[in-house]
Amino acid sequence: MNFLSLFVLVPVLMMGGLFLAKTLKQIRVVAATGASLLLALAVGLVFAYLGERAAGNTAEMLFTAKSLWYAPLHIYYSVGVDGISVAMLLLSAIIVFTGVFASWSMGFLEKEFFLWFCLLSTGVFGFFISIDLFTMFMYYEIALIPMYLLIGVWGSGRKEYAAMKLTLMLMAGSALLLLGILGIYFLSGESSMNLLELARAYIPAETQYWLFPLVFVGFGVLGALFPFHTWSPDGHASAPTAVSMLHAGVLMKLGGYGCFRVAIFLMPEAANELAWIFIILTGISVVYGAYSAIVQTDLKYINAYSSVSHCGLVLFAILMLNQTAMNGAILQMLSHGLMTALFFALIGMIYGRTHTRDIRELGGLMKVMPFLGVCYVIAGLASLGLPGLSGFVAEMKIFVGSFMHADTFHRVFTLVACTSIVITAVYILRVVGKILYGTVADEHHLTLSDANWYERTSTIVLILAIAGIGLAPLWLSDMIDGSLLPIIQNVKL
Amino acid sequence: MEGLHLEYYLVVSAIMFFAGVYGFITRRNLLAVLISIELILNSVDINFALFNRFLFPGQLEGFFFTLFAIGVSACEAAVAIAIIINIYRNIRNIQVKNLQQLKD
Amino acid sequence: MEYTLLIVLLPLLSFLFLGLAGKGLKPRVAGYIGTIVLAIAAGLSYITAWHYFTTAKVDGVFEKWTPLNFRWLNFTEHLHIDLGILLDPIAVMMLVVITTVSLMVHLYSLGYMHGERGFQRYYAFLSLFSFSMLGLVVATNIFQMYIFWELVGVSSYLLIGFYYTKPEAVAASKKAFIVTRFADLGFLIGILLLSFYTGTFSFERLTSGDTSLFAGAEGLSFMGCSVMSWALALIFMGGAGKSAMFPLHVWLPDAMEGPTPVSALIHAATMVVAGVYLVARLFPVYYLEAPDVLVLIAIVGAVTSLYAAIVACVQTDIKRVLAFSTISQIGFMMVGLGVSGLEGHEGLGYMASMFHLFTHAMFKALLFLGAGAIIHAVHSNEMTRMGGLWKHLPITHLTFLVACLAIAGIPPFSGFFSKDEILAATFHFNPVLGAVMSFTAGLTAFYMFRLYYRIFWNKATHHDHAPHEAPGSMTVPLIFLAAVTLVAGFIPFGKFVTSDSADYIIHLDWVVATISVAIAVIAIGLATLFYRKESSIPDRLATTFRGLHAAASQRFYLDEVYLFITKKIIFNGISRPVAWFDHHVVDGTMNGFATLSQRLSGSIRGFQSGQLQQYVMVILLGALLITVLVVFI
Amino acid sequence: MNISIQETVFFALAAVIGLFSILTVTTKRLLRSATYLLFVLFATAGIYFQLDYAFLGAVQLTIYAGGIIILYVFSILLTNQQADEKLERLKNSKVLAGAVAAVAGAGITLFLLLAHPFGPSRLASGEVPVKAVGTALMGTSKYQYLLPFEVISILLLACIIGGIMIARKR
Repeated sequence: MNFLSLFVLVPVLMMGGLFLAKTLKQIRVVAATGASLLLALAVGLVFAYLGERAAGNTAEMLFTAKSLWYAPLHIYYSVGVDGISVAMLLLSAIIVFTGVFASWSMGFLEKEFFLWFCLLSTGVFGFFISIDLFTMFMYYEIALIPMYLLIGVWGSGRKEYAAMKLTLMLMAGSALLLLGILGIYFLSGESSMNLLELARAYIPAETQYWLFPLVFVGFGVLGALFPFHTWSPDGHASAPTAVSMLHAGVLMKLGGYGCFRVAIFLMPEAANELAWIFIILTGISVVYGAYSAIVQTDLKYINAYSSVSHCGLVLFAILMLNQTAMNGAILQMLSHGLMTALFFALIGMIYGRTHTRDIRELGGLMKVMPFLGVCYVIAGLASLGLPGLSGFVAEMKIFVGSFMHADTFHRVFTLVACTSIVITAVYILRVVGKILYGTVADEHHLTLSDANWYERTSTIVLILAIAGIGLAPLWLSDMIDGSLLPIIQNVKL
Repeated sequence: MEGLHLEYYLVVSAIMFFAGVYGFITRRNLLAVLISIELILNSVDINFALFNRFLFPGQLEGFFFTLFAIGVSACEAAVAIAIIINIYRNIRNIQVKNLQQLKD
Repeated sequence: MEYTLLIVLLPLLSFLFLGLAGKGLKPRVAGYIGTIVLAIAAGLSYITAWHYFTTAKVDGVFEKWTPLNFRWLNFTEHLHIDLGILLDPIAVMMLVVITTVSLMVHLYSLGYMHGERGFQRYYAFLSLFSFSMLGLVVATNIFQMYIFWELVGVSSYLLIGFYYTKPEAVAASKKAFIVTRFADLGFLIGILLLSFYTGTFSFERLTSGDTSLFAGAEGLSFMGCSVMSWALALIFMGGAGKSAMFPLHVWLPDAMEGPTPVSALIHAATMVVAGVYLVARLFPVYYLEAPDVLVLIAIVGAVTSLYAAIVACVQTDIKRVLAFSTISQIGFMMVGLGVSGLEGHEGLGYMASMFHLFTHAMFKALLFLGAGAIIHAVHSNEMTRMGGLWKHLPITHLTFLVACLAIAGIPPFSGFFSKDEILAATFHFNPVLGAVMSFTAGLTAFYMFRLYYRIFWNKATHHDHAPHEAPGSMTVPLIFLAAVTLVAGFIPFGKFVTSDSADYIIHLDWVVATISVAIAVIAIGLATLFYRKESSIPDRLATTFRGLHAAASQRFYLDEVYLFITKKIIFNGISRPVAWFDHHVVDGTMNGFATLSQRLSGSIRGFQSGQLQQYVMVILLGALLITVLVVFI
Repeated sequence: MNISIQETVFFALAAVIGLFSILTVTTKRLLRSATYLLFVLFATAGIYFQLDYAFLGAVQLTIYAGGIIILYVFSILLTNQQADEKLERLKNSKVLAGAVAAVAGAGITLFLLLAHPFGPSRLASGEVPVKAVGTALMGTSKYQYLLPFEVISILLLACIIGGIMIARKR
């Protein structure tokens, strides 16, 4: 029994526990215990990983284990982690943890909600620990399906439409992905689904040229690649708080991680040749998302478009194919995951009190709920890249790394992407100014209460994580750097 | 009798058959459709008798087949008309396009 | 020298403590904590300065000390952000200036902000600002500077928006942040360019005069200017944003919505000179790699300075007058840098600029704090609500007068010495520019005395209850700063801060000095004539030059231009179409796909109509087709 | 050209069948349609007689022409308020499609029929005796049809019961 499998096992056990749970209290206890266990596991994993590396273990993946589960296609359940997956696991654990607290008082069907929520977590964790292409894909699908129900049942607004749209677009993406994966499997000549073995195999360049776009777009849909991002604003806006958090915080990262782990790692030649197309698309994403966010009036839409912009930056940096930018991309995934989760948590809390997300109907909330207000400002500052918070570190790594690209085209696009920092400031400050400052817009809001203990727990954990990355980024960036080397070497063939 | 070949008769029955087919496809009244079916059946009956008479004059298979087919068509007509009348009683209409309840 | 770390860290700790635990503290206690921490930091800065400037020079120059430098973030093996402390003459000077002014402001705020809601928050923000500003000036590399640059921007944002229930304050804070953020974009791109070609962020390496560092950018040009010029011009853009250079100055007058002590600290003495400091920091690079940018800096400085001086003459809000005066004075500093050379006597402009930075910080802080005392007394910012205050506020009056004389350039007040040297350097560089700057100096004297007279003399306004002098916590800083302003001019500045760190012997250029003093005196005379007593001359002048007056009081419509750009172009011109595009085209396409497949399935569904006749038809056709295929093929 | 009486009769029957078949399916009035069908059935009986299948002809006349058509006429009268009500006009495209399908089908079938060599096909002469028909119906050995006869009778019974069940008033 591999210690990584616990990440999948714990959510499954949680589901069992939830199934048995009778009262709301029991449900909460199970959920909170499981989530804390996951967080503890993730933190433990970070230390174990760093310990192994410090002890001189230079294997590409640590803590590996595998067992065959479908022989005809050589599909293994094989797990293993490197610095990047460790970072992503930590992120997921934090967000699952805070997500549980953010959905503490769901109001109805708590048991079912947490059941689906756990299934979603299973998929997410499974995805990050897998190094088998097919198993990875399977977990990816496991993560997608619960989303439909979570949004469709517990969502708000046009939830059916949003859930349908999200599921269909992501499914379309995964159809492309499946094609790509099968293509890789059959055309690599290596009868293996193992990522590491596939990376060593040589896929002919002509084959790569058509496989790469399939895989990249397939994952890119989830990473909000322009023009396949439209599921994200509607989906995020309609989803319940914890689902928005998990979705924007972790699930969208699956896209970035997949692009990086599968598309770039396995098909370096195509990545080198075709990157420019996607750089244009992601460059557009970055600026376009930011501009779109300026005129939105729904808090969640603003945040969703800002996610488009920030996630665009992730893919943008990955495509620069150099170590600094890729490192920045991974950091940006972490950073964006944390701060967007914080945003959605806060929006959910504000919405839960005021019953509106329209910024025209909100105002002066700082006075009414100072704790939430301050947290919102912090989240906003993180989002616009204030030094000392995680966004800055990631963005600077991306910009500096991308700008070091030898090609002028790439550098010019980097400058274009840079302009997003100004636009980001505009829409963040617009929202902060409108909803937090000024006079209270609606006198009913005057009597609203500030955050309670579970809301405080989730926001404080997220803020600590954001500030942690922002203040001491070196250990994290070094941990990631070590694991980037094989990919970089592959790309520089 | 010299001049009357099998083909002469077959042409007649073919015309009858396809007239029936045309009626079946284009008619919208159930009874009219049923009448078209009678045409089709009738043309087939003729063919049975023809082949028996021209090609195997010593035997009676075609003859009996025709006989039985007439019986069967009588049954068919009886049941079909019963159904049609029942439908008419329910919806006061026997246009095909109005009979959609079974579909949805 | 490790204790210099404390100068930076203490305010940070104070910020964290007040920010997290402030709510539980009594306001007074929070104020004391902030003030005491700052006092310690100031003490440490004085010790540092003493220590630094008394240590013997090596080869006739001050050494650069780097007591601390650790790696914070890696980019590549060679390129990494370090956080550390770099001490050289300007950094040490800035430490002194910042901690002094900040201490004064902390002290002053104890009285001024007394009883305000959010007192603890106010002190937390002040500490945050002090931390960021101190971190900025001791930065060892340009990226550290950028980091603290942003932090300074945020603290400024938070402090301007301190009265967050006031819509004007919120708008002003937003404007300040966004405008400077836009400038910072230039700064960032400049950094990217600079580091791309030189492979380093470190100030020490960049300013070492080693031209081989810039070999990579040799011969590269873009739109007629060399790449290095572009990089440095963009970096200057960052500086221009923070230092409110034309046309990026629009945020500063609005920033006066913040509490007055904040204006004194951030928007007069410290943060707004960050741009000047940045250029001074990179001065050798500018001088050696992009002299054309230096000319640009000089021109921008001159234009700003003249523009702001003109606008200041017609403003009626006393804080706005001071804000424009600040813009104008920073323009002077920029001009000083722009016209300077690097070595020996050529470096007059640099030295003068730094000197002016120093003296200006003191007297402008004094002016703002004085203005604060006045506002405190009459509860208004408008000149029309003042007049004849000299007998109610004697201490404020005297200290304010000292500051006015200093900024007008009357000897022996400190402003005279520093400004005079800038003028001298400018005349030396280009007489036309010198003339413009002299004229501006005259305007400065005029509008300052207009301000002075309209506050303290002119027609007394009736007040419900007689204005009274501010409490001790407010007057002590005023007196202290006035004292500094009186004596600062005699500091042998050339011994400490020069462009090449070697000694510079100041000798007054008597011609320039005489002319400028004469201009100042004339200007003051005019102001006396116009405003000493109530007089109709200003009104008549205003009607005569109606267009000019209206334009100037509307700040030459620059705000309207900005509003047009942001509202009409960015918001309505770009964002709305983009959002529309997203909603209708991109989303529409996706929905179109959905509708299309729905239609398609609808039409396929049509085949399964349940209509027997249709089935028969299809069966027949199929049978025919098969027959044809079997028979004829 | 010498046209025998047989041929004359055949052509007359063929003309009646062809004409009235088409009229049956094209006429607008349902009652007329049934009447034309009756003519076609009569002509068919004529063909049986010509083939010397007199018994078959008789059956055709009694069951079809006599029984089924009456049934049709009754049901038409029952279901139509006005018996001569015109049938609803169809869309031309559907009519055209049906016509094309029918004509194409007829064309192909006729082509195949005429191209196919049926070998020596002479109309055998001599009446089929009713006695032979009767024995064949009543026997159980080879070429005898008692079993189908019984099946048909049961079918008829089932139909009678079914018809009553379905059509009776509830």
